[in-house]
Amino acid sequence: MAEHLTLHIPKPPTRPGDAPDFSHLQIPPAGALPRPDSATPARELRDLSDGLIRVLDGEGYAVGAWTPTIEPQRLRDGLRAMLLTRLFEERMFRSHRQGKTSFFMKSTGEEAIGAAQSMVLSPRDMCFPTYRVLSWLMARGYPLNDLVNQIFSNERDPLRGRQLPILYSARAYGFYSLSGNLGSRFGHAVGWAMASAYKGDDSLALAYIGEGSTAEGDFHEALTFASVYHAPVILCVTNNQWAISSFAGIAGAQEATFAAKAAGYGLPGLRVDGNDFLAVWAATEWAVARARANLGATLIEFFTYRAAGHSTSDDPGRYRPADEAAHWPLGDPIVRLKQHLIAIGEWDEARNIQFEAELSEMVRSAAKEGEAVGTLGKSKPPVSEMFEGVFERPDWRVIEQRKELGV
Amino acid sequence: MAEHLTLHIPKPPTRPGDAPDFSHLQIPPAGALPRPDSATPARELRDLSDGLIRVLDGEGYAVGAWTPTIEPQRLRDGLRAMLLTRLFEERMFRSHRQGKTSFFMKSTGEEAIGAAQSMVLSPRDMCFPTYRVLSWLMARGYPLNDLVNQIFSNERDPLRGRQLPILYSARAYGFYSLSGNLGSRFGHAVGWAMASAYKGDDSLALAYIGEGSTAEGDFHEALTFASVYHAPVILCVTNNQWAISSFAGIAGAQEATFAAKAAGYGLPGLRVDGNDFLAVWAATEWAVARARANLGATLIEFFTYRAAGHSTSDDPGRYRPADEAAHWPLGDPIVRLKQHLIAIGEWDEARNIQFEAELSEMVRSAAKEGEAVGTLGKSKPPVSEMFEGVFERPDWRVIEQRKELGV
Amino acid sequence: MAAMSMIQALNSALDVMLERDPDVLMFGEDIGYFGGVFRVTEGLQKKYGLKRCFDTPISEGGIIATAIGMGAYGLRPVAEIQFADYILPAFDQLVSEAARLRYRSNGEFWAPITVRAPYGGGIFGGQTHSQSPEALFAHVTGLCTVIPSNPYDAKGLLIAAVESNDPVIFLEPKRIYNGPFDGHHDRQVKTWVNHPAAEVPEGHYTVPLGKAATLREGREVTVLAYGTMVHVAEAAIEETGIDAELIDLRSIVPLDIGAIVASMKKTGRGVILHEASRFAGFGAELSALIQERCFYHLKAPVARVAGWDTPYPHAFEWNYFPGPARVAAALKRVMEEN
Amino acid sequence: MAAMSMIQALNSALDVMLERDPDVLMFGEDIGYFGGVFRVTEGLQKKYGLKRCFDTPISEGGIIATAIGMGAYGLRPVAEIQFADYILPAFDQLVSEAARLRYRSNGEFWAPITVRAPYGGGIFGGQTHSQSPEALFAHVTGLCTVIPSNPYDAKGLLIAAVESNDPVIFLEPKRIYNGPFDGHHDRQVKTWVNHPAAEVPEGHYTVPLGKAATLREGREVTVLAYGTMVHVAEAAIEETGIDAELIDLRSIVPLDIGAIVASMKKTGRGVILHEASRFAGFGAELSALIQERCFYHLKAPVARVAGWDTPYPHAFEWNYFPGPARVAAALKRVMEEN
Ligand SMILES: Cc1ncc(C[n+]2csc(CCOP(=O)(O)OP(=O)(O)O)c2C)c(N)n1
Ligand SMILES: Cc1ncc(C[n+]2csc(CCOP(=O)(O)OP(=O)(O)O)c2C)c(N)n1
Ligand SMILES: [Mg+2]
Ligand SMILES: [Mg+2]
Repeated sequence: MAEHLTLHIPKPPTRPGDAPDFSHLQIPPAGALPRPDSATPARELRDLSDGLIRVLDGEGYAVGAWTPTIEPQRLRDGLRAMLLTRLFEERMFRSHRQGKTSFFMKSTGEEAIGAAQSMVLSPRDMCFPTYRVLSWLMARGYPLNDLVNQIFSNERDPLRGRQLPILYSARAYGFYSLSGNLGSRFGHAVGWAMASAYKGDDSLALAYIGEGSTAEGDFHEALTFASVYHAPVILCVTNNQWAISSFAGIAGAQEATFAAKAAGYGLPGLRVDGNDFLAVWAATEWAVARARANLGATLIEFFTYRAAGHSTSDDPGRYRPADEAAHWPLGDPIVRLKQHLIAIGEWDEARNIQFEAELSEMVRSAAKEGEAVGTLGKSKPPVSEMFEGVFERPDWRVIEQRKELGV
Repeated sequence: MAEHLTLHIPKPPTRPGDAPDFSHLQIPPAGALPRPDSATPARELRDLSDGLIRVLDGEGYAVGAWTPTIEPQRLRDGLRAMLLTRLFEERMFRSHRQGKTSFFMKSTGEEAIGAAQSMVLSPRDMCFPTYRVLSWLMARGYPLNDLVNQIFSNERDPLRGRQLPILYSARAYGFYSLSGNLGSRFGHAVGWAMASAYKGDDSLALAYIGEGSTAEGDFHEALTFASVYHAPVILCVTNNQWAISSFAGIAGAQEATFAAKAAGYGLPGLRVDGNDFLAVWAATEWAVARARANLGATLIEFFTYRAAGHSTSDDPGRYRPADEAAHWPLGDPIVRLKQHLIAIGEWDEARNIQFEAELSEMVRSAAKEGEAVGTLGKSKPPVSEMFEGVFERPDWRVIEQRKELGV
Repeated sequence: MAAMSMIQALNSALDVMLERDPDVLMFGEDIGYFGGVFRVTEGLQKKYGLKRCFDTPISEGGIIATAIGMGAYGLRPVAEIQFADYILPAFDQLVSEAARLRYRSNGEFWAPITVRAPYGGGIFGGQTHSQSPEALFAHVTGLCTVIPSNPYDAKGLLIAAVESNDPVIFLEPKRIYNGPFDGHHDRQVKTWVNHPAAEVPEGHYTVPLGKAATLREGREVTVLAYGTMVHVAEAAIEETGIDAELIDLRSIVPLDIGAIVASMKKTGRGVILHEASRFAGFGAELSALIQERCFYHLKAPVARVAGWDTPYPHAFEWNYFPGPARVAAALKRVMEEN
Repeated sequence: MAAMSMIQALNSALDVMLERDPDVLMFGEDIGYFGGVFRVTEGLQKKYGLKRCFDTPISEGGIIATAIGMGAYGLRPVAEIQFADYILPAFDQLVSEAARLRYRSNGEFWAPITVRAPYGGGIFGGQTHSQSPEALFAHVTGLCTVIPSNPYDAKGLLIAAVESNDPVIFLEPKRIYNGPFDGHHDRQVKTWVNHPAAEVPEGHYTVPLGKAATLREGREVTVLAYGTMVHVAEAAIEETGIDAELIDLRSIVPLDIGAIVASMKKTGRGVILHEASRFAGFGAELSALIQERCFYHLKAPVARVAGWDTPYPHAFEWNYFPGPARVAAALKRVMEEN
């Protein structure tokens, strides 16, 4: 028995001024974990929650039981989606610095997740995104112009100026309406999946939540409903180590993995190298097969790293070593997929350079086009849009107020 | 892959008209589980979440590693608290039928939990109860009169008529204020425990939640905070198989045990025969030792059965076999402790009969005294009490309104 | 046409909608096999099968989140919250999600959900089984809030709510589930039998959201009420003999502003009633609207009769509840002024 | 005495309380090492140690539940919610627990907690970083709600809130964190430097909860405002040249009814301002109270100027925000009537 009680407050291993240190992480080699059949009962799968599903080894070769079968062209499409995401975000981040938009967020280092999952899921499935899965849309060819116009809140903004930049909605691309509040759409995915099962449909749902946001009650409620009704949903935690300035330990990462939370609901919990396009792909395929076989939900933790700041309002150098990102042991997902394509003889540096140039040009021209329409404050949808869509049909209050404002 | 998706809705094995059937339960024999040291890391304890800690065997003997050391007099005190609870509740339930109170709830079959834990915990610890742990108060000698007066909402009601019957508050007895809303005080226990640790105090907190209520977001939030800050708190799920008319499967019991939820937070999860006074005692001692050693929280699932209806408003015969309670395989906690005391030669039927008579008389006289003060509507605290305690000092609104009502 | 209690009328509305529309389904705590603690869904699981009417975990936030997801998919879920007091764990889902989904997605997604909850006091339910939280919802742009006062309206409004493409909070005054209640708690309990509004058609019909009902025409004073307070108002009007116009708002969002203004302009005096505590309650909005729109017609200050600004107190239910004596006193006071 | 911004003043209040009272501690998302996304707690963890000012999981319900438990134990926790928009997941904790604990336990337990949250619009934060939910709290019996408009008040009110034995919702208008803002968004941004209310004592002092401040005496019309709208009111009054009395309510619960009534009886005209959407907003209660208590003194209908009844729209912030033009128009309208 201790002398007296003490309060434990978790602390990250390093802070600004310290040398980056990831030695506390246990990173098993690629290919180490077995791949049980996707119909295996959850209680026999607990080891997958503590390990790490990895496919790509240090040389870019795919190894082990989780190696998926993917056409080389699909791999190149994945690389394209990731690269396009990276380039687009860099451009828009600069646009923010230039006052062209009010806000922006990057997903640097996490592009493999949305890209691979978007490709594995079918067009009829619905993704319930966070603000850090732009690569989902990129993989499905969402028009760059629409993104830019939304980000600039200009006259052509598909969300008519009503929503903060990057809080997209794109139903036709299987991308549910985003919002600023964290966690509260995780359960919508479960409801969607239950609706699909109710109708005897074949549409699955897939939802994302940040590791920080798993602390919200919504997370537990969604898992509970998913578990009780065997909802055909894939529930993904993107553990990028940080929640603004709070390290993952503040969300409980020093006590258990996020994948380990699945066991309490009788669900499989996969822990996956989120910077490994092939591992993301393979784990997603596994969960899709399980869901389509009416075996219910899977929780997947993607172990990754938020390489950039939280948002345009953030300077990560204030709370973590300045060069921490460069030391992340799981590397850059784009570099790793490219290396794999080269290793299997389906890509080379020259093609990559050309590729990058093409994509950069696409981004540049979309940005230019958006700028021509107008940037923040220079152009916006008609003010009357403010009063639309509160209800299906406007009630007297918005009608009167619209009149009062003269729009 | 299935033809098409289907929605799974859990169903209990039996309904009214069926023969009771508990054959799906796996009840291991008493004494089967090892008792790891209370300082064991949580990840080595996962087996305890799927097993069942049981001490009393079918003959009333204490067996196995979890056998606690308890003075016979303490055992008799425990028996007394449980029996007093049973008798008191039966009396008050009848009082409700007679219109003497607006509402009542019984804890029949679950008396061992509150009684044993109340005795193991120290007077400086704080319990955050549900409405089904009256035995906690009984074990600590809370005056029966105060209970009766609260239940009758009469002039001497310690809560001054402000609260529904049985939603007691008894700070001096380590019993936090109850309320009708489920789950929302689970996190208060964590806050209390953190405060104690913050102050270097030695007061622990213990909280209860019904298995049905574990589905609330509050449950997850409390576990998260308890895990992250190593709060010295004992978090107890009383799994009595029912939540009003909903069987435990609606809360996820067909997918995992409630104790198994602990692993996702890196906490030990003990699963305990809640009808076994000695097992409850032993598990609680274990968790207390762990908390006092600054090793943080423990989740305990008490596996028990709600033998009576949910409340005076409920008729369980409408949704479960009428005689299901009689078939509960873990027996009656009072009978089992009595059998144990007799088995170890510390009790006999004759003393038990006298004991019961004494306690019945205590209950009868407390009820009579309360009736003399007044039953529901026949007597109540001054109406001015309605306006007291909204804030520390009344503001103009309640002052004016009190005047308007003329009280 | 059959005489139905409010419970039967609500059950009938759900029955009609389950029958008509395969996309309608319902869920909530204890509403499946058991039929709900107030028995509003009795028999529906048996009739339509497990997946059309089922039990949920005790998780109001989860219930509403699930409903929103289903609604976005294209179903018309009807969620029951066992008591309106327990809707608060789902408050964020209702406000930040259900109410905002259509607007923020520019109409790509919306939440055609109906959230039913027994509501209000008068049943000795104490603090957490008696509250009236309508004002909290009224302030939230994007939510409709409906409160019926009789079986006919209950059925018609509930069908309209289920058919609405906007999220509707449907509050069912539990004290009048089985009979009208005028606040005379010491008199014999009434049933709906023989009440004109208990004549309820078996089939489909709607009472539109946003249309108030003038239950009694009058020239001297306008009384605005909803839910149980409609019956209290009737009693108080009768007892005072004042020639009052009684308007049952039926839904507070959308609000029938036209009916309110027309009546107030006619009478020049107003009394607003609700069970919820007074401060920042929905009566404040009604009072403000009247004052803004009928100022030059007002002969006396518009009065509010409401619950006191305290939590709902178990033993003092009848001191707290704004019964006919308090309403009558307000009516007289308003008539005496000027 | 030093010139402080609102952020510095709030930081100073917390510093003073951490220094004076070992039972004061604070926690919230990103408030520890980082000092909060608005930097209100900057330096406090370093100065007082990890356990006095620390980060929490992203779980507003958990934060408030933890605070209540600590408060019941005997501490005085100060919880930060990162944006007032995100207080809703904790709404049940605030309403069903914090607000009711003292009452229901007959004073055995209470929740002396302070819940700070940056609040309101004007920073292009879009729908979920701009809302003003004060009306939702005002309706809840048992909660105090405070909204400062300047650094001096912010510090004094925050200390009073922390010292209060009742739960206090402390809403910090984020648009005026770094300087007063009168709604002229197209003019140069001001800082607090040289503003008289930025003269803030270093040490301990309180501004009592429930006491309004008359910022400008006037005879023609009373303007009631709080938070950012106080500055908008000042601009509009100056621009119209109307001899208005400007009252900064500072806390809406407790409400300084005396100051409101006295002023309204003097001027007979009133304009009520808030950023929150109008319908069932707190302005409704103010309007109703005035009408009830000053009816015979009123020369014109009391006007409300508020956010429109829509969600907060990102691109239309300046069309939505009730800026000086709309306030001036209301002032003129109210002056013209009768
Ligand atoms: C309900 C809610 N609480 C707080 C916030 C403020 N906030 C925005 S992002 C963020 C951190 C989220 O971290 P995480 O979930 O790990 O996602 P990540 O940003 O790392 O992708 C916080 C606290 C919010 N948006 N919503
Ligand atoms: C927040 C909330 N939701 C719903 C209810 C209604 N309700 C009261 S008791 C109960 C069942 C609780 O079941 P469980 O948690 O298993 O506890 P038990 O009654 O079995 O002890 C329900 C749904 C409530 N009181 N509070
Ligand atoms: Mg993160
Ligand atoms: Mg139970």
